[in-house]
Amino acid sequence: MKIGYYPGCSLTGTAKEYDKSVRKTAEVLGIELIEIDDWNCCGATSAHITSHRLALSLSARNLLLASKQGLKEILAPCAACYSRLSLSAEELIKKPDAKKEIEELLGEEILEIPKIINLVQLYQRVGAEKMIEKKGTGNAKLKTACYYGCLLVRPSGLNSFDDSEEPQSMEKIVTICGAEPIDWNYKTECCGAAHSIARKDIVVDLSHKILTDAKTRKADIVITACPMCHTNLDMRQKDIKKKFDKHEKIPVLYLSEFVGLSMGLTKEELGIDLHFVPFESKTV
Amino acid sequence: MITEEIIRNTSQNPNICYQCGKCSAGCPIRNYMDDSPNKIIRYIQLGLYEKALNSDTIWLCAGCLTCSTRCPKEFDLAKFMDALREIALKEGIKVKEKNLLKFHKAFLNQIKKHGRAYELGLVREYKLATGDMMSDVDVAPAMFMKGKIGILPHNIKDRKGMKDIFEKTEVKIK
Amino acid sequence: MKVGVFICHCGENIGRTVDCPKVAEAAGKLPGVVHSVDYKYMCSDPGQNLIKQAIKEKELDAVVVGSCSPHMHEKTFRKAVEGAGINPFLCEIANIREHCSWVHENKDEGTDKSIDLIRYAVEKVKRNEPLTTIRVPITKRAMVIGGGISGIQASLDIANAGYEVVLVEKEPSIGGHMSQLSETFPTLDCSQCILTPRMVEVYQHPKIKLMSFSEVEKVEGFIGNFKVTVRKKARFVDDEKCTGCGDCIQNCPIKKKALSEFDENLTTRTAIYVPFPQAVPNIPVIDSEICTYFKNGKCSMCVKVCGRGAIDFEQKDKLIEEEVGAIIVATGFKLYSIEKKPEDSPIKGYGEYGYGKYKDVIDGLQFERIASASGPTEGEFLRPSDNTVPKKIVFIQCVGSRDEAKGFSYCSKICCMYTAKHAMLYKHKVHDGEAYVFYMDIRAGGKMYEEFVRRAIEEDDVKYIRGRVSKIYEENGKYMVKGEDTIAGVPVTIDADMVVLATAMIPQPESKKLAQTIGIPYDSYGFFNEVHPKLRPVESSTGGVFLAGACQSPRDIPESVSMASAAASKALVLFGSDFLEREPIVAKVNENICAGCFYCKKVCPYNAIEIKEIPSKNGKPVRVVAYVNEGLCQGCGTCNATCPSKSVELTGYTDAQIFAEISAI
Amino acid sequence: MQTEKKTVNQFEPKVIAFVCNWCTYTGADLAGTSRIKYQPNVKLIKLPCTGRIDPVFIIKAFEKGADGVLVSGCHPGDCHYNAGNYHARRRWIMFRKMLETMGIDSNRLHFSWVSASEGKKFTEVVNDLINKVRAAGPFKSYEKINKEYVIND
Ligand SMILES: Cc1cc2nc3c(=O)[nH]c(=O)nc-3n(C[C@H](O)[C@H](O)[C@H](O)COP(=O)(O)OP(=O)(O)OC[C@H]3O[C@@H](n4cnc5c(N)ncnc54)[C@H](O)[C@@H]3O)c2cc1C
Ligand SMILES: Cc1cc2nc3c(=O)[nH]c(=O)nc-3n(C[C@H](O)[C@H](O)[C@H](O)COP(=O)(O)OP(=O)(O)OC[C@H]3O[C@@H](n4cnc5c(N)ncnc54)[C@H](O)[C@@H]3O)c2cc1C
Ligand code: SF4
Ligand code: SF4
Ligand code: SF4
Ligand code: SF4
Ligand code: SF4
Ligand code: SF4
Ligand code: SF4
Ligand code: SF4
Repeated sequence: MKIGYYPGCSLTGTAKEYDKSVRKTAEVLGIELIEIDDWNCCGATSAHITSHRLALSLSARNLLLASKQGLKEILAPCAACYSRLSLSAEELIKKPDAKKEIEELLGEEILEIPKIINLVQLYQRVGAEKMIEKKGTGNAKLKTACYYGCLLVRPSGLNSFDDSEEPQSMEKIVTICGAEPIDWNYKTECCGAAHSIARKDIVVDLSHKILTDAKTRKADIVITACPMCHTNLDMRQKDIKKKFDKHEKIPVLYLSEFVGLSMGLTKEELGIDLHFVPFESKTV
Repeated sequence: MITEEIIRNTSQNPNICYQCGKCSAGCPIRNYMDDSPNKIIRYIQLGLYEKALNSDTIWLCAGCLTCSTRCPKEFDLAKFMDALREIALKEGIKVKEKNLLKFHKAFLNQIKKHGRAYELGLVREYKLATGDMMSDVDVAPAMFMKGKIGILPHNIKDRKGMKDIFEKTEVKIK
Repeated sequence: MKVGVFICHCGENIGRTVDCPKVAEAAGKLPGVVHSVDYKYMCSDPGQNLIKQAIKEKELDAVVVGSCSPHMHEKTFRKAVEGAGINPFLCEIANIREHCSWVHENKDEGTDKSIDLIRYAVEKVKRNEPLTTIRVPITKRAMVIGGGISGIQASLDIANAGYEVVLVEKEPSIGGHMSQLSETFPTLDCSQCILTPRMVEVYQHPKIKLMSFSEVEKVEGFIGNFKVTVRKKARFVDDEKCTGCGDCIQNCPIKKKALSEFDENLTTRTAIYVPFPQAVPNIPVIDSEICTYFKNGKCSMCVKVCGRGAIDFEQKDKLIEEEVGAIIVATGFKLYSIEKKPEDSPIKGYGEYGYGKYKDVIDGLQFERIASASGPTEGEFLRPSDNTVPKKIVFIQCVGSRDEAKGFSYCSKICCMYTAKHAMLYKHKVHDGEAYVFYMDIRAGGKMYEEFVRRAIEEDDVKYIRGRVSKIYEENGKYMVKGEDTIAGVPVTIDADMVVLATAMIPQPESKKLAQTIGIPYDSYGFFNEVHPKLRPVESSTGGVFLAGACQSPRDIPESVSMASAAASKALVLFGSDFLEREPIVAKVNENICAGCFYCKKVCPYNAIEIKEIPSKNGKPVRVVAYVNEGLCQGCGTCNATCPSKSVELTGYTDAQIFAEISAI
Repeated sequence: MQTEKKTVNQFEPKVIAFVCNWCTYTGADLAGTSRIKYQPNVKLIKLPCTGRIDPVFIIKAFEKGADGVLVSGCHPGDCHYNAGNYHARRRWIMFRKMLETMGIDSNRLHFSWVSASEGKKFTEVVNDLINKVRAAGPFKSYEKINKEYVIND
């Protein structure tokens, strides 16, 4: 199986390990990821909050490149990229006028707008059985808090792959990996992603609440599928500790790392050693 | 005038909002805002544009879509906030959350130059702009050591195309 | 055909701007007109006598009166000509007052136009056919569908007026939602106490035939003459033999396999059961899904203990036909269960409130059961999860109502009131308890309603917070209710012990199917539509079918009862005469040329067109043609305009008549 | 709005109005009881419902010398017969196109909703149509229609 790949900026920098583990697990699952040639940043939050047309054009350029490469489906592991690209794709499909305008700007027609999927959808697609089949050592009985963050399952109309209030798709995947998902309250609460640098105080507060709920419900680990969430929840734990004395560390893993571990890949192969809060797996 | 522009840009009619407050109730950033998000819509309904555009709320909104997902009237408040920010920039309104805007500008400048985010450039530019030299001094070296921040930017090939896009679409801040 | 024309001056009303003698003179020259006069007041007795006399003396076949609008005096003149021996439908009115003298100032113009109008009428009347008023006999017996308070009220009203009623209820007992309620606003009287006597009265009434556990399967016929097929579902208990002693229920070993529908899933019930102790009829039903006998032929405990030998595992559904003249539909409502989204609906579900996930997040009817003296907690406020007294309750209004994203756009109308009632009942019993209500608006428009809500706020200290709740989640054994006080402009989070959701009132799930069976229109939600919301609020557009209660839209008890009485009185009006008289303006099919395409059937708003088989000559297979049921046809003429071969015509407005009018230009 | 003063020999159009009994006919009655004046060039033909109005009637009216035709009934949703006017509407949409292909100026044919309480509106609709038709001049092409579309009486 071949599928287009849009790593996005984070996966080439702050979230290298995410990129590494996505590629590794895909390889084991027999999926060939074809990176979009010369892709550009989707503009993340900064573009759409200042200029709608800028945001739309940045995404559209990527969609154009992908369609020229003949890619019908694109994997965007970053939830923010996924959200931007799919919202833009939707707008281009629904508003022919906007599409025309953007095409004029880009100087080319987008012949076929590819479908954007996220990592959860990819793993769902490959199928549970296959995963178990490939499974090496499991993350047996690890109590896991699956964190979706805000953009993976919203808005509800667009990302119909899961319920936007009570999503369960990640839970299903980690269950197959042998872990025990917990029921908790903050799985779709926002961590403040975009404000990480300019309003660190907000991000620290929000991330603290999220991690505290996970801890109270006895989670051993938090799983996420978004590099921004990961940065806030992993790297910011130091700041959280500074502000909230009682905070206890909790490791935060990418979904791909977790799946990789249960396939028997090593921490190094998956880049887990790059995290700020170390993860000592009970079973690996 | 402004209402019309908003309606045009967002395909949304602010009059459908019946001020139930569900958006504000679920907003993760609510506690840091001067005005509740539903109040921003109310200002627009009443034609109090100044109040809406000058509020720090529109800048603090993190675009998390919680409000849009839960609104009983299917009002896409997140998108509405986008439109208000864009108008505020065009109108040259003084932004209360200066650092947030500076961050976004710095971020976009990297993309304009390189086509992709360039962390070191971003940090450098943001710090120069804000004068806030101390923030994140502790994590930056660690990031660097882990190889998460590169020294060199990731340049895309078609950098001219990128510049083009920005020139044609970027909102010029007054 | 000899036509007589009579021009009225209406005193000065017509005469001022129309030269009446001149019109009469001109009319006299029209082809077919043998007599033409003008007179000051045609509707007066001497005026009418003028017409009658002329008919006799000049042997007129048809009459045209040039006068006021037919809406004013058509009936008068038809009666007059009938008195003189002409068929009343051979009289036409030319409206030379409302449509001429009153609206045109120039006398010449008015006169000319009047002559034109007379000419049209003359041309039309020459093609009129004698018609006879349709008379349909009436079966003076009513069926009421649905045995909630609305159906009960309607049945009792009709039965007390001396007519027979068949009351069809799909559940094992009548009583509907009212039987589940604790106390009722705005007077706080006990629901069961006021309802039970009426249920018993229904049961004992000699004129009421109660068919519980039954459903309407088919409706044929028309106003005054319905034939209804009712499916009497198998109870597996012989209602003739059973005395309602309850021994079977006591001894049934299957106790926990089914949740009690009546207690809104808060308790369980046995396999053989009555929904609640005061059930009417007090005859149990066996739930064959969980009964051991139906599973493996074992048990039969109930058979052993029943002294009357009433248990009958072999019982089958029975189809029973009933002939009635009027039908009252009173099938009530359901509460929108926000737990899971209804399939085949665009509803998105309400995951953020945790209903179905958290045991102490309940809906209004569950709260009624908890508050009810005969409920699972005997009226003590205990929360379902651990049977402790909740010290802080949050009530949330408008859940699924006024919410087009996750529910319905309409307001459910009664939840503001029952929420105030709930908060009040709670505060009356749990004195140190706190009650919070999240609301958007308070809609309390009934008699003593606003006062009731104010009492909850002012005297019972119920805290009302204006704003919708965004999310409910559990933390440290509390339900955290996150809302916004939009008046103060501050966020509020309340750590509640229990949350009660005022969920929307929606139509019964099968309402659309029933509506199609009976032939009544319904709105996009599935509520039944009245003909006119203001002036004919309890009539459906199908003659003889009346509506009452919450099946039309969300309604409280006072409103349901008034409308039930109104519906009953409509049925009684019908029963007041032996025959139904109708203008004979109905469609007629020319079977010889009808091609059987049934375009007409598709467009008829009253389902008046049926398929008729006629044997064709020379033994070829039967032919199908359209057939108009005169009882149902209301004479709109849509079929006439639609029929490609002009095989169906509307009497009184045939193509020939209208073409004649047009040709008179 | 009242009749403009007419010059001698000015062309006076004939307008036929097909109206339903319950709404527009009664609306016209109300114009009468309210004494709202309008031009006399219109003649009403009463039908039970706009659903009864066959497009053939309209062609027939033009053929027989009408210069303009008004079709008017209850507002959608107010139809005395629930849905009769809904069917009428659907038919008219088709019919309008047909008329245009037959070369009838759409200014000569007007569809409108006039309820029983809209006496004033009735007069406005009528005056408006009469003025338009007067401006358009006499309708001459009926002979052509007569030849091309034979309609049986
Ligand atoms: C939580 C709550 C609290 C309330 N509190 C109050 C209050 O305090 N005061 C007040 O005035 N009102 C109150 N109400 C409103 C009240 O319940 C309704 O007004 C009333 O029940 C309506 O009566 P009904 O007979 O029209 O419908 P229902 O009570 O719903 O009865 C309909 C009956 O028809 C039967 N049925 C349905 N479909 C069929 C079918 N196809 N064939 C045969 N039978 C059928 C049903 O089984 C049922 O028995 C409350 C409602 C709720 C939800
Ligand atoms: C401003 C306004 C706008 C409204 N708009 C709407 C609307 O849009 N839709 C709607 O549904 N409702 C509307 N209503 C309400 C509507 O007017 C009433 O519901 C309706 O008129 C009530 O009818 P009734 O016959 O009960 O009372 P009334 O209309 O008051 O009639 C009572 C009659 O009894 C006569 N009468 C009084 N005392 C005696 C006596 N002692 N002996 C003999 N005769 C007596 C009076 O002269 C009168 O003719 C409106 C009301 C108002 C004030
Ligand atoms: S949730 Fe929607 S309707 Fe309610 S206040 Fe917010 S935007 Fe308005
Ligand atoms: S999108 Fe903005 S306003 Fe809406 S909930 Fe998120 S942060 Fe609040
Ligand atoms: S018949 Fe009509 S027009 Fe003649 S007098 Fe009577 S009310 Fe007047
Ligand atoms: S034991 Fe027999 S008589 Fe008694 S309630 Fe049961 S079925 Fe009826
Ligand atoms: S046979 Fe069925 S209903 Fe009767 S006692 Fe046994 S389980 Fe209960
Ligand atoms: S009655 Fe009150 S609670 Fe119920 S939907 Fe209407 S406003 Fe909301
Ligand atoms: S539309 Fe005419 S031809 Fe067709 S079935 Fe009806 S009456 Fe017969
Ligand atoms: S006249 Fe109207 S109601 Fe009667 S059969 Fe024809 S379409 Fe139906």
